Amino acid sequence: AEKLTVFAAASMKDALEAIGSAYTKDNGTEVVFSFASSSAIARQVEAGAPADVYISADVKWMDYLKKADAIDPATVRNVAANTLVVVAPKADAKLLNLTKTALLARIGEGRLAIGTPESVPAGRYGKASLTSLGLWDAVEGKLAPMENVRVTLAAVARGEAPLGIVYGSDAAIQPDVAVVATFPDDSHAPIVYPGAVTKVAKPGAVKFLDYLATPKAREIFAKVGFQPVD
Amino acid sequence: MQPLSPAEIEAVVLTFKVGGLALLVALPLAIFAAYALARWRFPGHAFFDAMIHMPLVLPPVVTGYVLLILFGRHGPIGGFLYDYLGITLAFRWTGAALAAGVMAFPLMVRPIRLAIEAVDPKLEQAAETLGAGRIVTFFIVTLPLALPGIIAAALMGFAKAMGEFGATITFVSNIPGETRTLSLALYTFTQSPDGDVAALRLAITAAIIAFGAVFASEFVSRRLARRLGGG
Amino acid sequence: MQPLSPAEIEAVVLTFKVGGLALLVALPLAIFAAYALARWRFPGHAFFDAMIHMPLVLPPVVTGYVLLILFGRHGPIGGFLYDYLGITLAFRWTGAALAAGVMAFPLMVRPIRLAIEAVDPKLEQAAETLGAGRIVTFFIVTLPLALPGIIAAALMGFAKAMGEFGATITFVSNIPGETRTLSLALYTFTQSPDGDVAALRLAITAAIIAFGAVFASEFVSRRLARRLGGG
Amino acid sequence: MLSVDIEAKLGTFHLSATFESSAGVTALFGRSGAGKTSVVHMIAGLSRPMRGRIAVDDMVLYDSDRKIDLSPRQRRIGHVFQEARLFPHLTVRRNLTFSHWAGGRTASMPFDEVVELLGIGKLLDRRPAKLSGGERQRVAIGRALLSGPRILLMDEPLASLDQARKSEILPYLDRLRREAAIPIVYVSHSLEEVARLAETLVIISDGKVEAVGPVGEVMTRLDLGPATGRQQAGAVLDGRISSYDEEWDLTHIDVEGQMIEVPAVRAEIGEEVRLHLRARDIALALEVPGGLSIRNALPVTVLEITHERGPYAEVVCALGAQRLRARITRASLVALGLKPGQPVFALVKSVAVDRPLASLDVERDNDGFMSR
Amino acid sequence: MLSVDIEAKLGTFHLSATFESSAGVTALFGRSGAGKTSVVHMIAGLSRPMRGRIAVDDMVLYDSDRKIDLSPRQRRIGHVFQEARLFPHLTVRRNLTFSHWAGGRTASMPFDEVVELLGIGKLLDRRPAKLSGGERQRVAIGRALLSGPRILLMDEPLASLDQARKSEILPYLDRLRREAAIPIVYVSHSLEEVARLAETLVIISDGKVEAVGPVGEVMTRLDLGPATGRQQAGAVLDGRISSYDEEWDLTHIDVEGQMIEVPAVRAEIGEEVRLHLRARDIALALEVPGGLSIRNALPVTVLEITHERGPYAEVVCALGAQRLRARITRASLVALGLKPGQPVFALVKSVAVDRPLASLDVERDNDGFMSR
Ligand SMILES: Nc1ncnc2c1ncn2[C@@H]1O[C@H](COP(=O)(O)OP(=O)(O)OP(=O)(O)O)[C@@H](O)[C@H]1O
Ligand SMILES: Nc1ncnc2c1ncn2[C@@H]1O[C@H](COP(=O)(O)OP(=O)(O)OP(=O)(O)O)[C@@H](O)[C@H]1O
Ligand code: MOO
Ligand SMILES: [Mg+2]
Ligand SMILES: [Mg+2]
Repeated sequence: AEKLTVFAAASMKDALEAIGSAYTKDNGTEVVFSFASSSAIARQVEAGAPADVYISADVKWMDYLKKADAIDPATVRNVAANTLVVVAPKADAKLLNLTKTALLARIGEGRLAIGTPESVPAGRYGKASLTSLGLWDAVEGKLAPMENVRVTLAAVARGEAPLGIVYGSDAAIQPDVAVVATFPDDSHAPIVYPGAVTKVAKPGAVKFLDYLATPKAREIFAKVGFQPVD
Repeated sequence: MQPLSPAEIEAVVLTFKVGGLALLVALPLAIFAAYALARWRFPGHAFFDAMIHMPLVLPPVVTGYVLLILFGRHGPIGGFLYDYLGITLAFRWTGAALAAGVMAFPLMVRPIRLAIEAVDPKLEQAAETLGAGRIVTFFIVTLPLALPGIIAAALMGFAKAMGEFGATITFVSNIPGETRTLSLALYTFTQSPDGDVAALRLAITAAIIAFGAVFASEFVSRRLARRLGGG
Repeated sequence: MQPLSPAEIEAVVLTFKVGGLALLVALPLAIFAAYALARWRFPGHAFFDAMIHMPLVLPPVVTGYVLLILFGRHGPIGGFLYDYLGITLAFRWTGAALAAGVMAFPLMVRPIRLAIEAVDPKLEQAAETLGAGRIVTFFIVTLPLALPGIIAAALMGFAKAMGEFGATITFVSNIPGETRTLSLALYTFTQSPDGDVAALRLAITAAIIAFGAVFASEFVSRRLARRLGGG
Repeated sequence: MLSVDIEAKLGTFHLSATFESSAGVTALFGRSGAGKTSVVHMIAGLSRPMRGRIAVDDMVLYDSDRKIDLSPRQRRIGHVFQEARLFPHLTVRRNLTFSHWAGGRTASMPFDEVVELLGIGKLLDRRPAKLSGGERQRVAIGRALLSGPRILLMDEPLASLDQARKSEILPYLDRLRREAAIPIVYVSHSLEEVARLAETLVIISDGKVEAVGPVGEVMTRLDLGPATGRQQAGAVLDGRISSYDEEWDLTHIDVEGQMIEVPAVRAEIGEEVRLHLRARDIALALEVPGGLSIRNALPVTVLEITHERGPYAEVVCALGAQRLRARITRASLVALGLKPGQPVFALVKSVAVDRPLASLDVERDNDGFMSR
Repeated sequence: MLSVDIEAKLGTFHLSATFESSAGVTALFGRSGAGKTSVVHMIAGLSRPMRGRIAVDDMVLYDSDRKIDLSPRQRRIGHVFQEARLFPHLTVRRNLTFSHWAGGRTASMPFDEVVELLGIGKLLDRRPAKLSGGERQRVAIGRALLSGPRILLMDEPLASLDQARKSEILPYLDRLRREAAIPIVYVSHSLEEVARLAETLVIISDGKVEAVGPVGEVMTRLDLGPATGRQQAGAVLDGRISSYDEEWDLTHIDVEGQMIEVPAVRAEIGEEVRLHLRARDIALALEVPGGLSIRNALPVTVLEITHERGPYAEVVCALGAQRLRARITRASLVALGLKPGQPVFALVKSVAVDRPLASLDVERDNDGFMSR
């Protein structure tokens, strides 16, 4: 039967692959995924990649593609949401108060692992939250900006960084870390994952996008730590 | 540890296809470029040399973007290839080969150039005196004597093609069965916290292939060396 | 186009520091490894050779992970270095140099090895006959004659150190002023939709530096060649 | 006819060589570092003079005025390099036949004959690396011979060969010159080789041509002592085969009406031949002595006597229109009371006469490369 | 004393050489590809025999039984390679002094003297690449001489040098041997060089030692024709300086009570010297002839006559206990009616006597390297 190609942010790999197999089982349509950074897949879609669906980890890149007229704006919707949390190595799971002294004490000689604020969405949200909580100036010099959330997570899991800022979904599936604090929802812009059907999409693409909102899909999203969207 | 899954086997096969095509196209070009740099003096010599090093100097992702801009279906070269020859490189395994070839190119030119520079021009002179033209001399004197360098270059090129990731994922994305090489599959696994075992399995697979390649190249090199050493 | 911002200038300076340190440490080791591979036969020869190629074969991010695991403060080597020598590499520019050095290593070993293999062992024999010991012979006969390969290796190593990104960002993060080299800064710009102009500016900066390096190495190589060609 | 008129500057070394040689073998003779190899390279087109002209008969190889500069390939020169330059990756056989399979040329000599001559049959399937010095040189000679050359340049080709091998190769080269009419430029340190082979002798000294002319003439010139080497100086006599004595395996050669007896020569009666007599091999006697194993006693007239420093004197004698050179002690000179104009007998041990090789009747070679 | 007893297999080439030479210069003589360089390399430690033993006096360089195998460095050998092997990246000066600055050795000869001898003063600041063939070889000789060697191995060192240069270097090597008491192993194709220099002659043929012994003895052996080369065969006579004739610049040498007149020799009266006489330079006469420029007529007795194929006969004659070899035509042989036992006169042109060089009184060299 027909085959759908989904270009998605690498951080959604586990959830989307699970949903993809469920979709295939239900509809008989095969779904293949190409995971890379949101920026890479965005530029690829712009360049005419054979993608039917684009799912970004960052609203900015969705806007970019809207402007580039590479997606169908009518189909844009948020497929999932996320929370932003602070994690520490499992061995050091004591909860953390999000105050300057507590944070600095916990970081100590180490560094606060975070996605690179200039380029990685998780980093950008993290910077926003820290700023709105008045913590940014204190920790700016103690950051370890990482290439992506998974590396951030790994650095914390291995104890290289005493603390890290990651999504709740990441924390949920890495057993070697513990969530020690959660940033309030209003400290950062909503963390949402917008999806859309591309301009070159096959007819069945919207159906998959719709499928992401079904209870079955929501269940899978929730299992790996994503928040539902309305 | 589990055996490789069908998807992983597919990635391995694809890696050989991509690496093989990349070598097939890039090696002759690298030999030509190396010869030009080694034996000719022309204006823009150093510029040409520096250009060849660019994929080494720039982050691979940037090279990937440049490829995407040039060879995408709307890009100047990609558009031409598609419109006139019906060839699409972007998002195809052939594009992955292009990315691998471009990234491997600077690694291949140098060893070959060194090997060509080490060929005594007096032997080329002797060949000419004996009636061999420039091109014939190149093929029967220079090239065979530079063979150790060419083998080294092929090995490095193939290794780089196997490991190439940044430019590939940026240029041709990470499509299973089409552009997801071993290296990209490995990267993809590292993106999920529970992918470590699978990542390790693929890393070992990659290492085994690399070992095979090194052994093969050493074997050929030694046979060559024995010949040149007499016997 | 704007001039470079202070942060960008910082990245350029850092790139030279990182590249310089990487070369300083890796080049001698590469020479040693190349000599061992070229002139010695020992058990595990091919294994050693294949191991050297690993950073080329694996995706850079994987190499970065491995470095993080080995050289992190809790890693077997990193822990030792910290506990006994007080040296921290993770998240430091020295760690960036380590990543660059490791990634550049396979690129440097090959040209040097080829150059050493091209040195006529008969000259080494002659040196020995004239009373020079193995080590002295290496330094005054083998090494000077292999210099073109060493220069080529240094150039490739420096270029790779400049361009290295995946292993660096994974191992030592992307800390402005500490580990954010030109390559990482450039990558960072490419990750946001409005960073293109800045990325282009940095790419041009990188290209200019690379040109300078190529010119310098060509200059030295030619002087050497003229010497060897007589005169 | 080879005509060379070149000027060049190699580092601090100035080379300025002008000579013509009418046909056959031209020997370049001179001390180490004199510039012989440089001249040969310029004839071969492997390095370029600053200015000048090089031509073989009508074919101009190089002319700075007319901007002619044929490529080495176009010159079709068989070049035996001073340093062999064998292709290390090819077997000896592939090296020998290189000009055929790589250069598309046809050898004018049979492969087997050349291999046999050079004694390299056992080496054919080996590669050059482990050949002995002399073996390498022989293969290099073979490669040049088998390249179907229009001219043969040989840069000290026999330097590392043993006497026996030399005596086999020299006659072959001579035959080559005669039968295939290939002009040969022959660089050598050995006057003996030169005398046996060459028509024209070019003495090069310090980048300049010190003397040029027919071998016989140049070799008897007394002023060239240092360049030609005292020990080897001599003279060359041209003669004609007169008869062959089968019983003793001797050939009688008529030189200016006098008979010289030499070991049997493979040459036809009536053919012109060349004899080389080293000054040190000639004794002078006031009368024909008897009961002596030296059987060649030529009536000559003393022409010129040089008193050198040291124990020697050089005596140039006329044998008809030709010249002989004898080197005797000053003591003998005085004891015999020799003076210019005096008739004496030149004693030449028949066995001391070099086997004559070079036929002089070049006119029968009429394919355009010789003009004498 | 050098003692070599080795067996080796190089590809399909079998080498099995056993010889001892008592002191001074040992010449290795043989055709191209005979195995000379292979032997030299094994003495130098650059290749390893399958089995055997190599020793210089008490110092064992190699012994397969006792598992001794000194490194080339430990052997302290000055090696002039057949192919120069200069360091291309170093100037001629740095090449020459290499063993000093790189090997920590002290040259036993003054730098300037060696440079002067070899005529390489002008080349000192150049690099080897563009040197002429002979220049390269001279630098290689210089480098070996200046390496303070305990033994000198010279593999065809003079092959591409001109006669004049050869005549300068040969006496120097001889002086070296005598004054510095350095044993020399000398590979050469030229019997002339060998005769002038060597004490012991080792003839190698096809990987085997065909003859070994004092030069004089080996050279007069009639059975060695092909290996030594017909043209060059001869004999060596040992004599003693008897007097010096200042007027004619001649030296008289007493050989077995007979006087031989040779050009002046720089040697003290009473000193033992060596004369080399090539068979082809000796004539035989039934009585002493008069009015002849040949002044050396030695009363000898015919010992042995070989009728060869072709025009020649070889006659070995006894001069006291020593032997002379004359090569005359069969025609002369019969004309003179020579028979074994017959007394005749051997005529030797004084100028045809090689200048004697090698002093035989090695006993005065008493530093442990010679034992005769
Ligand atoms: N490119 C160069 N630069 C400087 N000097 C040079 C160059 N080429 C040759 N010479 C010098 O020119 C001289 C002549 O060299 P050439 O090789 O012609 O000598 P040759 O007569 O062949 O000597 P040989 O008999 O030793 O081979 C030598 O002194 C050599 O060092
Ligand atoms: N490793 C090897 N494999 C095969 N054959 C070899 C090897 N080394 C030497 N030979 C052969 O052994 C023979 C002796 O070589 P060697 O170099 O000792 O000769 P040589 O007497 O020095 O000759 P020349 O006078 O030509 O230099 C040659 O025929 C050579 O080809
Ligand atoms: O350095 Mo890369 O972008 O991980 O191939
Ligand atoms: Mg020369
Ligand atoms: Mg030899």
